[in-house]
Parts: sequence; structure tokens; C-alpha cells
Amino acid sequence: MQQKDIKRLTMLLLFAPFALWILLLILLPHIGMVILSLREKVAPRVYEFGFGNYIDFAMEPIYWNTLLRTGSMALLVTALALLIGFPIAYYIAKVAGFRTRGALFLLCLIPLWVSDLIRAFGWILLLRETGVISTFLQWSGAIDGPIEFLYNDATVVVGLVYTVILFMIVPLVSTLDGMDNSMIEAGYNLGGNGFTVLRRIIVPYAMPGIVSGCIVVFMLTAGSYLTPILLGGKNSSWFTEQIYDQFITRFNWESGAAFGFLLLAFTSLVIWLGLKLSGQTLANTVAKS
Amino acid sequence: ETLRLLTWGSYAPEELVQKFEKEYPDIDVEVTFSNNEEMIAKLRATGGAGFDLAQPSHDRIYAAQLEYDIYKPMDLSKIDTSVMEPSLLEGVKANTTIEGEVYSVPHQWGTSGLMANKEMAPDFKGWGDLCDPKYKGKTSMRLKRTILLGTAFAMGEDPFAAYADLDKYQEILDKVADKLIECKGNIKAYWKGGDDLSAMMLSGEIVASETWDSTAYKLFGQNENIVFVPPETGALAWIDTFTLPRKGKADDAAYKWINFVLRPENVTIMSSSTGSMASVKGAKDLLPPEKKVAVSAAFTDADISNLKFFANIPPGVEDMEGKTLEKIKAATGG
Amino acid sequence: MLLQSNPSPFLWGYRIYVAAFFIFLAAPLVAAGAFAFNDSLFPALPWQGFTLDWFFNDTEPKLGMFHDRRLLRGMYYSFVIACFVASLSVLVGTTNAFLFVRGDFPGKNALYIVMVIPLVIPGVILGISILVLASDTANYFENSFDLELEFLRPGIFLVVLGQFSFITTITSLVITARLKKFDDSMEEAALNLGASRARVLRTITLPFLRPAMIASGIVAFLVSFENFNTTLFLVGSEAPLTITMYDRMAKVGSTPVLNAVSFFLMVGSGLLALVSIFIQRDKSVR
Amino acid sequence: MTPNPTFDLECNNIAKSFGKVRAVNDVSFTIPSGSFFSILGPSGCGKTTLMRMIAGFEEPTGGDIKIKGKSVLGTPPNKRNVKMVFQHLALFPMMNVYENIAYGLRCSGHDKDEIKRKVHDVLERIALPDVADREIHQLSGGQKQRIAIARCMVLDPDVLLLDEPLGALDLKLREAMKIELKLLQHQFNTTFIYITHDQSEALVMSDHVAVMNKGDFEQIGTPQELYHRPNTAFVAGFVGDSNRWTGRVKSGDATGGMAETDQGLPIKFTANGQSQISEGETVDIFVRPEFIRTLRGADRQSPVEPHETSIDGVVDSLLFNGANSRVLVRGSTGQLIEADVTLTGSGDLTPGEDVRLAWSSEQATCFARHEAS
Amino acid sequence: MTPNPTFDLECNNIAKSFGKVRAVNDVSFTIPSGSFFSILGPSGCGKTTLMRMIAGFEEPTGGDIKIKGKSVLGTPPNKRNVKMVFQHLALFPMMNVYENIAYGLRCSGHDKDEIKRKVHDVLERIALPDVADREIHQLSGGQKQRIAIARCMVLDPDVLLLDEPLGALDLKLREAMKIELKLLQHQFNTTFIYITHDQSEALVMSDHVAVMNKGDFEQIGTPQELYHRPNTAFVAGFVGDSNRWTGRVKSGDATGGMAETDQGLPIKFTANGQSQISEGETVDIFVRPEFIRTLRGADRQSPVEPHETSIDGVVDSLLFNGANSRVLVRGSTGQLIEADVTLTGSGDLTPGEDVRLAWSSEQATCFARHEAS
Ligand SMILES: Nc1ncnc2c1ncn2[C@@H]1O[C@H](COP(=O)(O)OP(=O)(O)OP(=O)(O)O)[C@@H](O)[C@H]1O
Ligand SMILES: Nc1ncnc2c1ncn2[C@@H]1O[C@H](COP(=O)(O)OP(=O)(O)OP(=O)(O)O)[C@@H](O)[C@H]1O
Ligand SMILES: [Mg+2]
Ligand SMILES: [Mg+2]
Repeated sequence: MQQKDIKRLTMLLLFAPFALWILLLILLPHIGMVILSLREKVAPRVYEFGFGNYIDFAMEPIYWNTLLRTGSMALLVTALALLIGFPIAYYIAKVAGFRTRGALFLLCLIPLWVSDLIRAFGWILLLRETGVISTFLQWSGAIDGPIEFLYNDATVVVGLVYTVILFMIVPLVSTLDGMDNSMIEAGYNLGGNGFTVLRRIIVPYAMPGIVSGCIVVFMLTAGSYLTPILLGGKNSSWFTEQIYDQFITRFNWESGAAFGFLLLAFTSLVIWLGLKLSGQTLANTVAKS
Repeated sequence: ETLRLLTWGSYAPEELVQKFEKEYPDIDVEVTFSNNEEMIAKLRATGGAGFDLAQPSHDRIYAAQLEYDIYKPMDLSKIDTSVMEPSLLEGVKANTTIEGEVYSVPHQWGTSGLMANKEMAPDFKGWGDLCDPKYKGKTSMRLKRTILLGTAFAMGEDPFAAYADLDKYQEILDKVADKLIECKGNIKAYWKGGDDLSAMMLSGEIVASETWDSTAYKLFGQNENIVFVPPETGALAWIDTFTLPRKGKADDAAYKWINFVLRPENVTIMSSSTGSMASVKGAKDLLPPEKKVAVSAAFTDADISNLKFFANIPPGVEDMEGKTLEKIKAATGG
Repeated sequence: MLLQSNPSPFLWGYRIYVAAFFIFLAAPLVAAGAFAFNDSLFPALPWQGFTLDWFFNDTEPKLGMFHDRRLLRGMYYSFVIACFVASLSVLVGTTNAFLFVRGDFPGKNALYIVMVIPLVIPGVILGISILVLASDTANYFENSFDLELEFLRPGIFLVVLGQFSFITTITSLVITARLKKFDDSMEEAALNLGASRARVLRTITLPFLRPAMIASGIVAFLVSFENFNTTLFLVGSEAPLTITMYDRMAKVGSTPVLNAVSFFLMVGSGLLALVSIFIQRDKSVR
Repeated sequence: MTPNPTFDLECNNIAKSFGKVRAVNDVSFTIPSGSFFSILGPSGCGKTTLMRMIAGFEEPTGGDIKIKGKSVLGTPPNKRNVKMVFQHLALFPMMNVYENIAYGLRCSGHDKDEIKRKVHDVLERIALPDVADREIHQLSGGQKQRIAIARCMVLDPDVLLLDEPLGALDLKLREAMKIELKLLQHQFNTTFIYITHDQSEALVMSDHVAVMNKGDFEQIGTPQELYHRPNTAFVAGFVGDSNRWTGRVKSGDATGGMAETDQGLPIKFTANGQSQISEGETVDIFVRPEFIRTLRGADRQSPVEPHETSIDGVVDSLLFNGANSRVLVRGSTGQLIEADVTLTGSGDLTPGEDVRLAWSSEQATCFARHEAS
Repeated sequence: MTPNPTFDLECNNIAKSFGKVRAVNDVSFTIPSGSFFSILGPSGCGKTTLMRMIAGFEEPTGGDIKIKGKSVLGTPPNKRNVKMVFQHLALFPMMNVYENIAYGLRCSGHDKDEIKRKVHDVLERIALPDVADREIHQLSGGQKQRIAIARCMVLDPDVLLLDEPLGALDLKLREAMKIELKLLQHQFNTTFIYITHDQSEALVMSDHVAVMNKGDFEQIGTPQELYHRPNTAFVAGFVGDSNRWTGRVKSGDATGGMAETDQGLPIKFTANGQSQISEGETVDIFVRPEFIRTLRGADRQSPVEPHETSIDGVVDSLLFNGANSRVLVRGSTGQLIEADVTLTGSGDLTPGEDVRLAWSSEQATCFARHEAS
């Protein structure tokens, strides 16, 4: 009896930090954000309950275009990261020798330890019209005049892929690592060619890793701020920038909160759809990594 | 005690800070760089706490105070107002008096205008020239309210006058937006800070741009061909102020700092860092020599008298302008 | 494995691709690092010669990073914040690990997923939602009780909370994974050998978790150190390094001193990362 | 009810339920001091649960456990002088061998010198005097095994519990460790309780074996008793290999009789002492392969003795396994019968050959089916 | 060099090195159609490497492999009609049973109906007609095993390779699967090549067994040949249990002689056909426990036949294991000798009893040591 009480007490003690964390730092702030987003400013220091901020959003094509644009670019980045990252992950997990594997994995992680800012900064140094690449190309005679690589959507995509690809590679490597080599060999042994083995065995096996990587990458991309701001050109608006503007330059917390909530809802919806389509659950993907 | 400054990038040169700390050994200066919007946003979030002295522009005080109550009135008796250029002081006072209390005094003033590389764009004159196809892909601007106002002036409107009638103002904004969207193809990129602007200009990636005068002066020091060009319609002038956040905790130190930087010898140091003019009497003479040359190269007396000072922003205008800017940003072009 | 056995043109193509990828990974970092040694006021070509001024010089205009008080102060704040965040999140991560591995309560699986969610909430949103809640609370107390709760205003405390809110997920996952590998019979064995519960925890369970705790602590430290998105909204007058650097870049103008800081951070966090990997590769598990 | 100190361990009607699952079912037994006692049963029969109750990790739902005559109900596990070797040994990987062994001594507050002496002493006794400074992962499987035992033995326990400690080892090592364990028990002269589902381990090492099935003890006895005189069909089937038939008693009395298998094969049997078998009853009949004689060629025609059962059949296949070779004979009624056979490589049986199998009725053990579900 | 289609598989001087490690060393063998061929050897001797070369996953560094008479060097693995059952089966966890089996058929482009028919056909044949829709994790160990085989067999391979497929199963199931595998091979009548380090598996199932050691084949033969007439000391020691002594030949000729073990025990032996043994040579002598007679009481005094060796000793301990019981006898010279013995539970040997052990010189196999390192 007494032992049971002690157990219950320990359980409670263990539960408290978790509950406080989730409640105070995740749940309540988000509820607060939703409530704030439902306030309409009618006059200085006077607010009313209403859906005005959402209506504003719906009425203003700029906003939802930006959201859609952000969403679709995030999807593009996710797809690219997967396409580029998968062969790398496969190489690290399956092709590289034992020692190279560790080294390559480490190499993969190194950019992770440097902040977004520095990475974007590096890209700027490389890509600007008078930057390293343009200069190099001129020097080598490949082009006549300087070329501006910066300030367009393609650069933003490259920069984003760069920032997030590690989050794709890491879960992929860990799932592929868990895959028995004999599974691939069995695929060949039973008559499959390289493509069949990839499509029917490796990819389905790596699905949890793929989905997990995609979720994290998508979320990070959709929520990124620095990279699109610093590398983006005159046409590239990003939804987080929009949120930032609402909060900081327009002091409009109410609609900023509404935007924030919309971003969250939108990305969650995309992820939910992705999970449904791939037949995975959050529990066996992200929670596993 | 600590003096926490919330100020512009170059408004607290290290040299001056050290000098100040030497003079008042018990005061530590902590500087946070910011800009107008962020200053207000930060102070709004903190309810006016966290900083002891802020330096928003003269037009951004009135509305923000009405709306968010983030500043506290100044005790002018603690400031040596006698050294200030009276016209600027009076102007700021007029702009920032609420219920009889004065909230700000002027510090630095400067203009927003244009800058051009004389060699490559010799006859660059007005806001409208940014959109001149001659310079296609070789101009830049900052996507903020200044360019809206500048363009409005260039189109023959008086936006400040329209503040009284927001519908009218909206009309102007719409026109401006159309113009700027059309112009989008002409510009290379929107600059975001002095840094990328300088880089583009110095490297020759662009030949002309909207600019702060201070940036232009700085570049003049690097390349004599790059000069500030006051637009025909008048450069837009701002005055950065000293303002006390509502919950500042080191008012005395703040006053000390204000008086300290108003001293002539310190004005020179400050101006060499900011590139702008201090709002003290005889400010031009206190400029460091190379800046003096730059200013002379840029401004004639006529230009000075043609300055358009930013008017107080009434509530709601920021929202309208913000939306317009978003519209421009989101529009495809170029 | 499979591809290795027959070195074909395909394999060579594959290797070149991998090499190209790693060049892609390294390029911006190398660029950011290399310009720290350029003897020029601007972090850009042309190359003006090698210098260490951006690290050690003590006069304007080439003020080296080790003499730049603001950068140093930013670094100091970053360090303080990262230390708090790392220790807090490791602590809570550990209790979470015990909760989810040992505990048995209704809704456990659902709550486990809830635990993962902060990791996928965009950092900007975490920042603003916490900012909103904190300032609303502070305003409420101010208006109703005339009580100034300064810690709820943007500042180090909120920054720590904001980073903590999603970094804890990382530490929880790492420590949980480790605890799952723990063989419960090890605790029973210790009990069986006469140890009290507290002693078992101290001598068996925690030592077993230690590599994961240290490694996740280092990860937490680094993530906190480099965080921007969440911090941006919560920062008060004590700006950590990333914010200071961003302000420099966006509001003052970048000089190679930023490259120097970048280089310094790259080397520093690279070393830390190595330490963490070294610790995690311990002998006991596998 | 008076404490009987000659028993190191007594369990009285001990039982344990997990919710609706009855893992252990009113089990009673006593274990004399210094003996090697095995609990043998199929997976999931409740062996581990029983052992965990003895060690104190589970609270029995009923019954009493006495160690050295004193009830230990309510005594927490760290206060019981019963040590346990876990299936995967549970050596502490973050400590070296010395620290692993010293752990228990430290917990009980011995002083440093004494710990040192004792640890080296026990390392001597397990014949690994030089490994004190090794890390656990530097040990071989068999060495780990011995360290796990040493770690317990250094505390001088009343009873040592071992839960399938050989389960994780490979075949060859398992064989070697069987003998080793028995020697160690001799060495320490402590009561060992050994859990296994491998009958050969139980038979080879133990003084006494309890066969457990679905939470119950079916029989306790020496290995020979279990093998030669099983009390129940389960024991007969589980311990050692057997041909097993179900059939119906045609005629018989208390001492034996005649049954016919479901396939129609008549078999003479001796009734098992424990159970009464009456005519018409359904029975399980067990005949061990080593008791079946295989008669070839002319021998096939020689008359069998009256108490013997004989069947004619055809060799279906030969399973050569050295000394343990088997022949599978398909009897006239179609079923396969296994018999031990010695195959020397020349003049052996060949598939297709006609043979006669014969065995004594004494070797045909028979159990009534009433217990079956 | 002409294709010989009665051999499903021929390997000629096949070799494989990994850097400096010589994993397989000029191995040659042929496997007749439809036979069950095992490769038996200790861990790390190169079995898997050999099999992977046959399957095409490794390129041999020398030699040739022919399947159905055609060299397959350079043929990629997916083009060889050699299927493989992997040690951990490598069933695809993301597909159900039907898809697993259909995978190979789909790869070779069969149409849907045919695939369906074939899959159900093969499921019939492995006696699991109803599991088509199950997920892999819903199968028991033995069922998985059979699915892994079915997945290969549905493709009608020339040769089926099995790499220790029973290694991961538990004891009882392994026993059962041994017989099952043999039956399946009969069923499909395909050549099976079976890799194992468990001699009992190899002996029970195979038509022919190759014993491999350090990359070389030591002997190929039927299980009986290997067991009764080993060619090398390694084979004698690895296949079946043995008492093993090293000693020195005191006297002898080509047919046999007398050796003395290092402990001073004189042993009569018959020379192994393959090797010449001369006086003074160091030899390994093997005697299997089942060929040692244990004489008790009065029998001890009866004279042994001249070709027999006899030793007096004391029973050290008894290892009761049903039909496979052993007695450990400590001989007069101190060493332990194992002998098979039948323990019935009454009138058995007891520890401490004086006994005499005797065995025929024919059962004492002897190998000269010159090959040893
Ligand atoms: N904590 C528990 N909760 C519920 N049921 C349990 C628990 N522990 C054991 N059981 C059940 O009790 C029964 C006996 O389990 P036990 O572990 O004692 O078997 P075992 O004989 O040790 O088997 P094995 O040889 O596989 O180790 C099983 O049916 C098992 O499912
Ligand atoms: N890819 C490889 N690279 C280097 N050495 C290898 C490789 N594969 C096997 N070896 C070496 O070749 C030898 C034979 O290995 P192999 O796997 O064939 O042994 P095995 O007989 O299958 O052993 P086991 O019974 O343990 O599976 C071993 O010494 C092994 O270390
Ligand atoms: Mg168990
Ligand atoms: Mg192998």
C-alpha cells in the first residue's frame, strides 16, 4: 500500500515538469495567441472580440498568396531536400566503408552547429554579383560579365535546402542504418534490378525516415525567417516575414497572432495530409527519431 | 548602474561610450541597436521597460505614446537645451507634446534622399529617376514608408497634407503603389540596411539608389563619385530624438548621456560615426572635415530650405502604409 | 556494401555526386570563415591579403572581435542563456524520459506525441506566442495589482523559456532513447545486491544515462547558442550573439569581424560537437 | 510451522495473478540446504514470476515464502539475502569487474580492505584471478557468466537464483557452461535455484528438478525420476524425447493392459503408479525412442516376448546424428515412429527397408486424459 | 570443360581475399542435382563468403563458378537462378506474405493471374495455405522460415542457398525445423546448399557435408563418412563429441600401433587411412564417448580383448541427460574421460565408484600433428 503511494508520488513529481512545460510554454501561449487573434482593434487602446483579423486575411489576396507561396516553396524545398539528401544518406548508411561512414556523418553535421545567420551570410558572400562564384566564373572565362545569383527565388530555395537538408539526412541515415543489408541483397537475389529494389524495398523501408525528415524539413522551412529575408529578392515575400511585419513594423499584434495561428494551422494541415497520404503516423516517424 | 540605450546602429560609437564611462565610472552603458519600428515594438512588448533611453524619430512618438503608453515626459530643466538649434527643438517639442508634457528633444537629424554615382548616372535628380528605364536593373530602394512618401511627392502629391484625410491618403497610396509595382522591374533589389546598400553601390552593382544621407556620405569617403542627391521635390528630413521609456530606471544617467553627447567635442565624434548632423547650433562646423566636404557636395542652401520634415503619423496610417508595402512586395514584376 | 563489390562507372558517378554535395555543404562556411582573414573593411572580394586583425586588433576601424565589447557581451549573454537552457532542458528531459519510459498512465502515447510537437512548431510562432502570453500576464498584473513583474517582459528570462520550450523536446527524445535501451534488470540486480532505491538511481541509472545527458546538453547548448527565430521576439536589452550579429549586419553594416566571429563559432561548436560524439560513442551500449 | 533451518527456502501455496492472468498457482516446495534445484517449464509457464517473488520484485497474491525458516513477505528486495543472476546477466557496463563485484559489498557498508580481500577471494574461486581491472565488454560470454555469479556469491547469499543464465550463449559455450555451473555450485556449496526451459540443462545439472506447467508444479524429483517415472503426461512429453500416441484402453487393470491408438495400433502398457486407468478411457501413451529395438532381416521373424509390443514397418528416413541417430519408421497403420539407432556407415538401415520395431510394455507409459482440457 | 548438366553447381578453385584476409582458399566441389549439401564449419571460416560468391554478391578473386554447367562469373546477382535464404531471413517487413512471395515473380514480369496461382500453389506446398494476407510480424518463427523458403522456391531456382537459417530460432523450434527443412527439400526436389556451424543440423539433414576450416574444405562426404571416418583431426574434433588426447607414438606401423598421451596413458589406435603415422610422432587421438564401455564391479576384472585399451578410474560425476547421459571418469593418470552411459534410475553408477573403461583400438582415431601450426 505504502509502496504504491510512493510510486504515485514519484509519478506525480515526474509528471509535474512535463505538465508545466507543455501547459505554460506551449498550450497556454498558443491559446493566448488564438484569443489575441480574435481581438479587433477599433480605436487606440480599445478592442473588441471578432474575426476581423481572419476576415482581413481572407479578403486580402496578398496575405493568402504569400501563405500559399510559402507553403508551396516549402514543399518544393522539402522535395528537393529529399531528392538530394536520399542518395547521400544511402551512401553514408550503405555504401561507405565503416570508417568513412562515421566521418561523412560527422561532416554532414558540421553545418548544423553553425547558426542560420552565418550560413546565410556565407551564401551571400558566395553568390553576390561581386561574390566568389561570379568572380570565379569570370576569371575562368565561363561568363563575360558578372552575374547576380542572389536575390531571387532560386537562391532562396538553394539556401533553404542547404539549411534544412541535414534534418533530412539524419533521420534517413538512421532508418537506412537499421535496414539489414541482406534485405537489399534479397531484393537482388529474387531477381529485382536496381530500380525495382529501390522502389519496392529501399524506399518503402525508409518511409518512416522519409516522412519524419519531410515533416521536420517542411516545418523548419515554413517557419524560417532569416534565409528568405537575407537571400530573397524583391519578389520573394515569406509568411514569417509577414508575421514579423505585423508584430514589429505595424504593431498589429492582433493580426500577427492571427497570422501565426494560420501558419500553424496551415502547416499542420499539410503535414496531416502528408501523413494520411503516406500512411504513416506521427508516432512512428518524428517521435521515433 | 547601467544605462541601457535603445538606439540606431551608429548612434553609440564605442569611442564615445568609453569616454562617457570614464567620466562617470559608476555608469555602464549597454547598447541595443534598433530602428524606429523595432524600438516601438520592443517598448510595446515591455510596456516601456527594459531600456533607459530610446531614440525614435520625431514623427513616431505621438501616436505610439497615445496607443501604447510607452514613454514618459521629459524634464527639460535637466537638459542643456540652450545649445540646441532652436528651430529643431521647437519642431520636435511641437510634434511630441501630449497633454502639455514634452516627450522628446532632438538629437540628430538627417535626410532621406537619393544617391548616385556621378560617373554612371550623371543626371540623376528625382525620386522618379529610380524608375527610369535607363538604369534598368541598376537602382535600388528600401521598401519602407520613405519611398512611398518620396514617390508621392515626385508624383506631385503632398502626402503629409493628406494625413488629415485618410481616404485621400489611401488614394495617394494606391497611386504610389501602382507606380512602384510598375517600377519593380527596374530595380535590382530592395536594400534592407546600410550594409547591403553600401556593398551594391561600391561594387557598382547599382548606380543609384534611395538612401540615407549618412550612408551616402560614408560612401563618398570611399568613392568620390558617389554623392548624395537631394531630390528635386525635396529630401525627406527626420529628426532622431532623445525619449525616455516609461519604465526606464536610470533617468539620471540618461540625462547625463544626453548632455554629454551635446557637448561640442562629442558632437564631432558622434557625427563622424552617424554621418548625420547634430541638432545643435553650428552643427555643420562640428562635422568632421571629410563629412563637411560630402555635405557641401550634396546640399545647396536651396536644398536645405526645400527639406520636407516628416509629419506626425496619425494612428492607422502605419497600417495603411504597411499594406501598401506588402502589396508592392508581393506583386510580381521584374 | 552492394555497390562496393563491382566498381563501376555508376559508382564513380555516385562518389562524385557525394563529393559535390559535401563541397556544397562546406562552401558557404568556408567562405564565411575565409573572409575573416581578409585584410579589407568589407567581407568581399578582392582579396586584400591575410590578416588576423579581425580577431586581435584593438582599434577602430578594424576592431577585432576579441576587443569588440558588444560582440563579447553578446557572446557572454549567449553563453549564459545557453547554459541555463541546456541545464534546464536536460533536467526536464530526464524527468520526461523517466515519465515516458517508466510511467504507465492513461493517454501516455498521446502525451508522448504532444511532447514531440514543440519541435515542429515554427520558432517564430513559439516566440510570439510566449511573448504575447507573458506580456498579457504582466499587463494584467500591472493594471490590476499595480505589480510590475519584470521577468515577464522581454529579456533573458523569456529568451531562456522560449528556447527551452522546444529544446526540451530534443533532450527528451535523446534521453528517452537512451533510457529505453536501459535493461531494467540492471536496476533489479542492484536492488538485489542490497542497494537502496536512491543508491540505485545514483550509481546505476544516472551513470547509464550520463552520456545521453551530456550529449543532449551539448546539443541543447549549441541549438540555444545559434537560435535566432524564437529569440528574436523575446530579446530585451541583453541581446545574445546571433541577435547582435544580425543587428550588425542589418543595421550597421557587416565587416569581416562578423566573419571572424563566425569562424570562431564554427571552430568552437565543431569542437563541442566532437566532444559530444566522443561521449556518445561509449562502450556500454551496442 | 516451526522454522526448519535445514531448508534454505520454503514456499507455501504461493500464488501470483496479473489481473486475470494467473501466472503462478499455489505452488509449494522446500529446498534443502546446499542443493542444486531446477525449475523446468515451457516459456510463459510462470518460472520467472516465481523467481521474482522469491527475490522480492513481485508481491505474491497469496501464500508465504520463507528463507532459512523466516518469512520474507514484506521484506524489500534489497534486504533479502537471496541473490539473483539475471538472464542477460545485468552486469553494470559502467563499472569494471572489480567494481561490479564490490558493488554489493559497498552497499552493505564493508570497509575498503575487506572488500578488496573478498573480491579477490571470489575471483580466485571462479578461477579468474586476473580480470579485476577489465571492463565488462572485454570479457567473453563465459567469463561474464562467472562474474555475474561471483558478484552474487561474494555476498554469501542463502540462496542463489539463476534465471536462464545460459539462454544468451551460443551452443558450444552453453554445453561447456552447464558443467561449469555445476562445479561452481559444488565450490560454493550454496543452494542454487536454476530456471530453464531446456530439459537437458535441468537434467544434467540438478539434484532436484521441478517441472512447471501453466503456473503449477507438475512434479518434483530427481532427474532420473522425472525421466523414467513421469507422473503426468506433460512431464513425460516435456522431459526427454518420446513417441506419443493418444488411444483408448481396450483392456487393463491397475498394473497395465492394452490400448489401441487412434490409428489402430495395439500397444501394451504398464500403468503409471500415480493414476488409475480403466477400460474405455482415453489415454496418452509415451514410448522413448531409445527403448525401441529395431529388428531387421531374419530377426524380424523371431517371436517377441509376451510383454512386448511389436510393429512392422518400413524405414521412412534416417536421421544421422552421430551417437544420437534416429530412424523414422512408417508403421503399417501409417504413423511415423522414431527409434534410436546406431549408424556406423556400413550395413546400416536404408530407407525402404522392412523392419520390425519392438518395445517392452514397461517402457510404454500411459496417462489417462481426464486432466486434459 | 564440357558442361556437365548433372551437376547443378560446380566450383573450381574458387578463392576470395579481403585485403590481406584470405576468406576462401581455392575451394572446389560439385553438387549433383537434387541433393542436400551442407557446409559445416566454425564461425569465421568463410562459409558465408563462399555462399555470397555463389549468389553473386561477391566477386571471387580466383576460380570459376558454374551453375547448370554455365559459368556465372560476371553475371549480376539478379540474373543468376540461385536463390538465397538469409540468416535473418530478410523478409520484407513492409509487405505482407503474399507480396513477399510475389516479389520475385513480379520482378521477372509474370502476369497477375499467374503470380496469384503460383503464390497460392507454393503456400499449399509449404502447408501454410491461409497466411497470404498476414503481415510478416504476425508470423511465428517457424512460419517465417517457411515463407522465406517459399519466396525463393516460387521462382524455381536451380540452387537454393541457406545461410544458417535456423540460427535465430529457439531450441525446440530448431529441432522441429531440421526435419521440416529436409522434408521441404524432398518436396521441391531442388538442390539445397545449407550453411551451418551446428554439426547436428548438418548431419541430420544432409546428403553430403563439406567441413570447412579457415577457408579450406577439410573433407567432403556423407554424414556417416565424416563421423566415422574423418580425414583430419579437425573433422574428428568438430563433428560429434570426442575425448581428445595428444600424445606420442610409441610403436606402430601403417595399420595402427600404440601411443602414449601426454599424461602417460597408453592407447592402442588404428591408423587413419589417409595419413602415415610413424614412431615418435606427435598425434591427436580421438575416442568417441559412445564407443567407450564402462565396466563395473566384477566385470572390471574380466580380461579385455587384445585390441582394446582399458583404463581404471573413479567415477567423478554423472551427467544425467536421459538417453544421452554421460559419466565423467577420472583415470588413474588424472585426466577426465567422458563415456556414454545409460542411467535408468536404479542400480546406476555412483560418483566415487571404481570403474574400468574400455574401447576398441578401431575406435581410437589418430592423426599426425604435422599439419598443426
Ligand atoms: N508484469 C506482468 N504483467 C502481466 N502479465 C505478466 C507479467 N509478467 C508475467 N506475466 C505473465 O505471466 C505468465 C508467466 O510469465 P513468466 O515471465 O513468469 O514466464 P516464464 O516461465 O519465465 O517464461 P520464459 O521462459 O519465456 O521466461 C505469462 O503468461 C506472462 O504473460
Ligand atoms: N567484407 C569483408 N571485408 C573484410 N573481411 C571480411 C569481409 N567479409 C568477411 N570477412 C572475413 O572473412 C572471413 C570469413 O567470413 P565469413 O562471414 O565468410 O565467415 P562465416 O563462416 O560465415 O562465419 P559465421 O559462421 O560467423 O557466419 C572472416 O575472417 C571475416 O572476418
Ligand atoms: Mg522467464
Ligand atoms: Mg556467416
